[in-house]
Parts: sequence; C-alpha cells; structure tokens
Amino acid sequence: MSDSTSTFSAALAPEQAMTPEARVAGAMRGFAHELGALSAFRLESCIHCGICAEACHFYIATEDPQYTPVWKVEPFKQAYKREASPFAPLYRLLGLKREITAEQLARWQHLLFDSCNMCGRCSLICPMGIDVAALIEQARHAMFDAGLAPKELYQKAAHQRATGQPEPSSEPYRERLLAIGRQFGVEIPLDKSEAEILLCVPRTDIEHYPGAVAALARVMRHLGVSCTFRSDGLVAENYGYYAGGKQWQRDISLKLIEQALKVKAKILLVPECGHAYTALRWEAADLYGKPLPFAVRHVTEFLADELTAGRLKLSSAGAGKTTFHDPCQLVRKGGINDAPRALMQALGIELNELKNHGAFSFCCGGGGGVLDIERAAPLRYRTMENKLREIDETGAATFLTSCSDCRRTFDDAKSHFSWDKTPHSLLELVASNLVATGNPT
Amino acid sequence: MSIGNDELTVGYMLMKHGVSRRGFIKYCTAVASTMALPPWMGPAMAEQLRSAARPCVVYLSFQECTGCLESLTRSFAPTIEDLIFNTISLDYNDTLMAAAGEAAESARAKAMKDNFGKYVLVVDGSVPTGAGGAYCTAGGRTAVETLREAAKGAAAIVCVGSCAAFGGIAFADPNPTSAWPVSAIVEDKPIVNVSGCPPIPEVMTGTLLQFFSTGQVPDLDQHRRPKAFFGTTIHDRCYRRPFYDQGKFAKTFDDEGARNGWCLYELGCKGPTTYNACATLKWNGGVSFPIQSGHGCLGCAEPGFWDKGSFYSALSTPAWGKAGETAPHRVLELTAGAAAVGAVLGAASAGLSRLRQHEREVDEDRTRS
Amino acid sequence: MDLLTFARGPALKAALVIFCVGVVWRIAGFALLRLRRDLNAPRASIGKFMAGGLKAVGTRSWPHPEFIPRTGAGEALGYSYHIGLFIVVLMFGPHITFLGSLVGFTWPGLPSSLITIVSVLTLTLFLAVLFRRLTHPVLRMLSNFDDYFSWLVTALVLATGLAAVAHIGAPYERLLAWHILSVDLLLVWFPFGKLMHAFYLVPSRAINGALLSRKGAIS
Amino acid sequence: MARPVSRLAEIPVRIEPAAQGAEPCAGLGGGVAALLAELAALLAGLTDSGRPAAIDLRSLPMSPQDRGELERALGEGEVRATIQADGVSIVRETGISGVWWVEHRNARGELMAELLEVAHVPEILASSVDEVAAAARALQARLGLSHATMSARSET
Repeated sequence: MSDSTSTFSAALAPEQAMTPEARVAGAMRGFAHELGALSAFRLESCIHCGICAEACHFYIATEDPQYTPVWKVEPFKQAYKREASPFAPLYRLLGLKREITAEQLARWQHLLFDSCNMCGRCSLICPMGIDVAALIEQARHAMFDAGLAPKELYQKAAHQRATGQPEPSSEPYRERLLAIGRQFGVEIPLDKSEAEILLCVPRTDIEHYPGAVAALARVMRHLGVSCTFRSDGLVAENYGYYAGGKQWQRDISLKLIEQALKVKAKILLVPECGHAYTALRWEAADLYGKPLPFAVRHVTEFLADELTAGRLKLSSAGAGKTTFHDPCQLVRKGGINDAPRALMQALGIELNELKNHGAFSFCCGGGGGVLDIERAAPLRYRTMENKLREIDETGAATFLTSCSDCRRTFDDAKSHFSWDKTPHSLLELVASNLVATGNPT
Repeated sequence: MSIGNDELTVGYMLMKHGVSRRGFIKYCTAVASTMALPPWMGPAMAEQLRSAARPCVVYLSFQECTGCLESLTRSFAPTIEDLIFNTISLDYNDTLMAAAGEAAESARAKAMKDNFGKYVLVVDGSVPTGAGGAYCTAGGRTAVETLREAAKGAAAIVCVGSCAAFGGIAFADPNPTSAWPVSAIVEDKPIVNVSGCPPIPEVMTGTLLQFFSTGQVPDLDQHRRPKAFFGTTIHDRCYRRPFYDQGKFAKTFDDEGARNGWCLYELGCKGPTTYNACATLKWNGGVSFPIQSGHGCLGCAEPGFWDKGSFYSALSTPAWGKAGETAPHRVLELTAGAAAVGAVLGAASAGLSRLRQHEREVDEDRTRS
Repeated sequence: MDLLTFARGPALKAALVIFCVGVVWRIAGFALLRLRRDLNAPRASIGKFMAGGLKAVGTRSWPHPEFIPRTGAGEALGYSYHIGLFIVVLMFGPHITFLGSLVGFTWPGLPSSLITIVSVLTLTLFLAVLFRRLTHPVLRMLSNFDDYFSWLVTALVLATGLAAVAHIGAPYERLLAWHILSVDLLLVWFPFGKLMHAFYLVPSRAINGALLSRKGAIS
Repeated sequence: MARPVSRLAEIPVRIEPAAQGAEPCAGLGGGVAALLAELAALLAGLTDSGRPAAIDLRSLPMSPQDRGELERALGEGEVRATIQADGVSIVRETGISGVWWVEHRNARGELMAELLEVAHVPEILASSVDEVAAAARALQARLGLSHATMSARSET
C-alpha cells in the first residue's frame, strides 16, 4: 500500500497538510458529526455477504475485492464499533477494535474517492437493505475533515465556495453566458429581480457544451415562463458535495438558495446535471436547516410535466435508432425514470434500452467527482468498457443522456477509446424540436 | 466334577429342590440371552454355578421403602432365581427372615464371620448421615455403622435400587436427612449399582447370578451399572421408537396420538436418557412396561431422577428452578425483566455515545473559532 | 447436577437472560442515537413511502432480475441454508415442544425423518458457505472473527442436534446436553455478533425501501 | 469348476428365492444373508476344531419376513427332540447338518431363549458324566447289587 500512501501525499492540496494525529481527530470529528441512529443502523446491519460487490462496476470490471462497496467504509465501521456502537465501552475496554490510523485513512482515500461514483447501485442489491452509497457519502465527509479529500476536488470546492465558480476562467461565467446567448441567438434571462423559476447552469456546459446552455434558454423562452439566471448564483454543480466538505457544500448550496429566495422563485430548476440535483433536491434543506420554500426540479421532469399539461409540444426528431443513459443521480437516487422516456416518446424516438437501464443503469464512471481526479483515469477507463459495450450492443446510432457530467465522461471516453458514438443532450434535442402551441411569448 | 458328594454346591442344592441340570442350563441360557451375553456363556455359567460353593448373601435395608424387595420377591412364580436367592443364598434379610431381634442380628454376625471375604452384600436404601445417623437405626446401630461393618468382609456390594445406588428420593433436594448412596460411604469395595425405582427383578438376579458364577463384577458403565442391562436406553429399544422417528407424538394422555400408541416424548418420557432394560425385559414376567401402559418413562434408573424437572415436561424443554419457573408467564416476566435491563443499558450507552459526539463537536467548534 | 440438567436448567436460563439483555441493549444503543428529520420535500406521499418500505421487505428477499446473473447462485445458497434452518428449528417436534413451553402454544411439526434429511442438507450447505467464505476473495476480505464464530456457533447447534437425533458419537443424554449447551452458547453470542441480523433484516429493508420510495425511486 | 472345494467355508451360500409371494430379499433380507454367512463360518470352525458355537436369535432384530426366509433357507432336518425340564424345550436339527434350532420355554410356555446352535449334538441333549455316574449308582442301589458284585460278574 506504499504506492497509495505516496499518491495520497501527492494528491493533497497544500492547505490540507496535517499531522497524523490531527488527521485522525478530524476524521473522528467528521464521523461523530455524521453519525445518527440511521447510519448506525446501516453499519449494524451489514452481514459481510459481499453481494454489494456484484453491483459495483469497479468490482465487476476489476474483480478486485477492495472495490467491494461496503469495504470502502470499513474504517468507519471500525470507528463506529469502537466509538459509538451499543457495546463501544466493551470494545474499548477489551481492545477488540483498534483506533483508526492516519495511514489507514490515507489508504482508503483511493477507495472512497477514486473508485466510487456514489452511484447507489450497491444500495439496490443489498439483501439487508443497506444504503451503502449513503454511508460512503458520510465517510467522505470524515475524510474531508481529515484533510484527505483529493486535491482536485478540494481545490475546486474551495474555489467555488470563495468565488462561486469551481475554477478560474478567462472571463467570468456571467459574461460567458451572455456570449453563448449571442452566439446561439437566444435571449438569456439574467438578473431579473423577480421570477417564478430560478435557472442555473452546469459549469461543464459553459465550458464544453454551450449548445446545452442555449437549449435551456430556448426551451424556457418557448414555454414563456417567468425565469432568470442570477449572476450571484449561476453554477449548478457543488464541489463541496464531491469533496465531502459538508459545510462547504452548504455554503455553495446557499448561493443558489439565497438567489431563489431573493427572486421569490417557486421553482429552482436544476439543469442537466445529476449530482447538482441530488445536492439541491435531497440534501440542501437539511443543510439549510429548514424546508425550502420553493420546489427543486430537474429540467427533464419539469419538461415532462409541461408535456403532460399540453404546454409543450414536440416534433419528431428523426433520430433513428436511439439509446439513453440514465444518470444515476437522477434515476436511481432521484426517482426520475419516466420523464426522459416521455420526452423521447414525444420526440418520436425509437428507444433501444440498454441491458441495464433505469434504476439498474451502470454509472458512466465519472460521477462523484471521479472525472476530475486525474490519477483515477486509468481505473475509470477500465470500468467504462462494460458500459460502452452495453451501448454498442443496442446497435443504436444516437446516444442520449440528461447529465452534462455523464456526457463529458462519454466524450472523454470517445477520444480515449476512439469510440464511434457521440453523447447528445436530451435537452438540446427537445430544444431543437419545439412546436409552437399558440402560447405566445 | 462330582456334585453328588458335595452338599455345599449350588448344583446339589438345586437338585435337592428338583431342578435338573438341563433345567438349569436352560435357565442360564435364558439369563445369558437377557444379558446379551454370548450364547455359550449360558451353559458355561450353569456348569460353573452348579459346582460353585453355596453363595452367601447378606441383604441390608436402610432408608428405603421395601419396593425393591417387593419387586424381587414378586417376580414371576416360584422359579429358579427364587430358589437361588431366597432359599439357597440369603443368610440375612430383616424383612424376609423368620428370626427377629437378637436372633436375627446374631444370624447376620455368624454369616458374616463364616463367609468373611466371600459374601455378597446387597444394600437397599440410602444411608442417612444427618443428625449423627439417627434417621435410620436398627438394633441401636446407625445405618452408617452397620454398612461400614458389613462392607468389611464383603467380596462385593450390590446396591439394589436407586436409593442405594444414587441416593434416590431421600437424596432429592433438599435432602433433609443428608442421605448418601452407598458408594459415598464405602470406597474400597467393588460396587455394582442395580438402579431403578424399583429395579427389574431379572436385572437384580441376573447380576447376582453372573457374580456367583464368575466371582467377578460384570462390565460396568460410568454409574457402575452392569452394561449388560444398562447398556442401551429405553428409547433405543422402545417399541414406540418408530413414531418418534416419524415425528408422531401424543400431546396429551387422552388424545388421538395417545390412543394410537404414539411416542410419549412430548409428555415428558425420559426414555431417551434412561439406561435400563425395561423396554426389552419388561415387567411382571414380560407382561408390559410403563411406556407400553401409556405412561412416559420417569427415568428412575438415572442418578438424581427426582431433581430433573417435571416428569411431564419433555426432555428438550427448559427446566430450571422450582416447579412452574419455566411456565410461559414466568418466562415472560424473566425476559421482560432482562429486556428492561437491556433498555437501560442501551439508553445509557446511546447517551454516552451522544455525549462523546457532542464533545467532539464542541471540540470542532473550538477549532473553527 | 448432570450436564443435561445444567444445560437445560441454569445455563439455559442465564443464556436467555443474556440474550434478552443483549438484544435490547444493542437495539436501544443505536436506535436512541440522534435522528435528524429529513427536511427535503418528499416526492411521494407518506402512504406511498410506507408502502414502499413494506414492499422492499419482500422484494429484497430476492435480487432484482438485473442482478441475478452475478448474485443468483450466491443468494440462493444463502437463502437455502436459512430456509433449512427455519424448517429444522421451527418444525421439529422436540423444538416445537421447547419453544411451545416458553411461549405457551404449539404448532404442528414435520416427520423427524424429513427433518433429519433437511438438517443434513443444511449442514452440507453450511460447509458450502464456509468454503465459499474462505475461497471467495471478497468474502475472505470482509470476514472477521464475528463471521467465523457466528458460523461455528450455528454449525455446532446443527451438528450436535443432528448427532443427538442420530445417536452418533456419544450417549444420547450427553449429545442432547451438548446440543442444548450449544444453543445456550448461541443465545449468549447472539446479541454480540452478526446473528443480530435476524432482528435487523425487516426494519433495515423497510427503512431503505421507505427512504427510496420517498424519493420516488425504485427500491 | 475343476478346483475341489476343500473347506466348508468355501462353499458359497446361495439363498433360494421364495417359491411365491413377496420379494425374497425385501426388508432386512441382507441380515439373513449375513446370518447364513456367519453360520457357514461357524460350521467350518466345528469341522476344523470341533468347537461348538451358538447364535442368540433374540439379540437379532428380525422381521417376520426375515424369519420366514431364514427358516426356508435352513430347512428341516431329521432330528426333533423335546426336553421337559421346567417347561418345554424343543431342539430340531435344520436341513444344514450341525445347525440346530433350539427354543427354550418356561413352565408357562413363554419363550425364554431361542438359539441357533452349531454342534454335533447340542450340549443340553447329552447326559452329563456326573449324572450318568449318579444314575448308575441309583440303578445299582435299586437292583440291590453292590458295585463289587457287578464287577465280579462282568469278569466271569
């Protein structure tokens, strides 16, 4: 494991340098903060059956036992037994479980960050019904407090918390957004003082897929809804969530929440970004400390509802044989299964489902911040092969998804493997096939 | 081997009572068969016994109910064993002998003196040691004294019945007389336990007969019982065993299962843990035995049978404390009490964990500020 | 006091007390840790997510079809020995008498010969799962003392029970005493190890099912 | 085929199937075969060393079917003796010479023992030396003859 240790020191941001004692203390603090009856019950329930391994694409691709999902939280299981379990005093008294060590934590950095997308497939297979992915998320929090978040994630989270965008750009995203509007000839609603819908945008789209940004603006305009972007809360992603910095995740989420409150929005619309949806839809209120006074919706479910309500009409896209990748944060962890399919049906798409689709879809391999971690790339590619094979096996010519990070991951694979398919945005396809409904805007 | 001239051999005395050699061989063959001895042992035993000197038996009764003697003397018809024991060998038995008082006691002293080192001491009943042995005295002598004295010249001691063998009912909790089995008092003599409450008469006679013919104590089990009779459990040889194997059990003494003769395990039959020959030799000359009569085995041939829980609760059921301690409502009380203790401990440990959690968080805030 | 009287008497009583104390201690010890309310708006109504919880208790008993190719055999092995254990524990006459004397009612059992066959099969499956745990890289890595000891304790109960029924190796009363002692051991160990999953199974599945249903996701 | 059979034990034991009715080897039929094999061995012992032996039938669990099969396999011999001593005993030679079927009953006719004896003559049938001697004395006494005159007569 010496190689892991060496990579861990290389992977640290300078501000994360800590003594081993401080690291362990930090991890234990983070862990104590996280622990409640629910997570304790999950840790209690594991029977070491190893079945979760069979759901995990990292294990399936490598058959390396260390990628067994529940093994990734082993140090925290150990800490739980020793510190907080019902028999913790006995464990401590008899020395049955050792204290976790900084060395051990460092080894686990690879398992908790590089080789887990927090995609939640393991949570679906566990015969005891343990939400393993939720445990991993909590373990990441403790790792963050131990100063062991991978440097890419840590730095981006720090930057986003400070500036609102995860990394510096030649021009601020506000300017980029307006430039995209000009480039695609679509009006960008920006900084309105009141709006029913607060829009935000994935950094990935701004950097790589401006068409998707334009598509969002176009569709909103087509629907004639009252909406706006806000310069002070523009980015959908939350690197605090990836890095495991709970407080940072809160600070980053607050940027959007505050803007939504400011414009008295009824809906915070999450664009095509999976983890942003999880962070805002299923976690933000807890961090905010009270229920949010507005709804958080993903653009696909929003559009599907508009379709059902008859306010949105689409023409046939003529896309030919098509397959669709379900982003894990949306379908498995978010429950959005039917919305993209309703949209595709309205687009006249002949959908060839992947072998594992819907809630059982394999993750693209880039989620959970893994795409950003440079050293994780070789393992990620290895893991992706199975997914790419599944896509190829459908024989589809068109490949759609509804998450810009998934899209970016597949694009990356396209160049790495010289793969012959291009991932497309479902939103973009919707935007290019809008049919007027006599609903003037 | 000429028996005609020797009036002190068993053979001669049998002949005098009209038992022929063939009759005796036949009897010994049957005894060997019941004892599961090799078949050739029967005739061999007969030959040895016929030429053996008249054995001397001294039968002492202590803290007992005379049930064992009843069993022995009420064995079927006037038979050969009856002849051998009552008529030929028995020199002292205070219940059966005509003599009484000083005459009886001096007969015993004479028999013991004449046959010193050769007689078989049969003991019936447990030996009370409490109150200086006062609970059982005869002729002004305590049972302990009498036993110790009689044991001195005995070739072997045969403990007849569960009281002499294991202490029996008198030994049962709380053992008010501080009763002990013979083996606890006499330690330097070969002891054979023929347990049962009472023992099967054929088992008593068979054991003695074998000792008379060979002059040796038979193969004994861990409780010093002759393996020939106590080698298998009642359950092993029970004719109702197939019903056990099929899982067919009588649930009450008057249900369909009981009428059909199904296994009595659930009604508390101790057959599976009781080593005795009831299921094969049976009682009253082979007429029946308890299970055949519809009642489970009480396990009377086993040590401490009186203190092993209810006769009517199955072997696999819990048995602790006094009667009724394992009744469902008492078990519920016990488990509920334990659960309450558990809840308190659990709440305490959760509280402790919360406290530790809180401390770490305060620590965290301090680090932050 | 002979071994059997000890096993079904004081030892059993003590084991039962430890079992009850331990189980409640363990459950209360984590259930009373702090519990935060989920403030995020649910997608499904409360009725739906309760129903989702109940459904998950059933559906998690067998893997979703997508998982079967990889896990079907392993889970089948796991469940089959559990089913075998249930049959042997709950349907054998003497066991029914035992449990019945504690709870106050009984139920019909199965023929002993059938139970014997089932327990031999179950013991074979037990050896198979041990073999699997020792040879499967994932299982070997995950396994700790708890896994092996819990296996041993349960296997002992099964093996001694089988020996007692078949009268193999020692006199019946000693085999029965060992069998009951092994049950006592199992009861004592139960709250401290993974055997607790017997209590966790249903609520754990139900909670995860309910939480996923709350989000409108498949559980 | 040509090799002569020199020992009794080498004679293979074959069980004739029952003429009609049930399967010949059903139930514990294997036990009967084993019993016959044991008898064959004991017979060999008798011819070789003159050592008699016996098998206690009550110690062997036998179904009525087994018993019937055993009886058929052994068959009936020429000798049948009845002993009246404290009940009836019946001694019959089976179709296998040297194998005797012996039943002992008590005065009430209950079966006390049942054996298969392997012997030239079961011991219980033969008169014993001391009994013969005693009988001779008794007979002489009845005839009023002294031992001395008896021997003198025989000399003349």
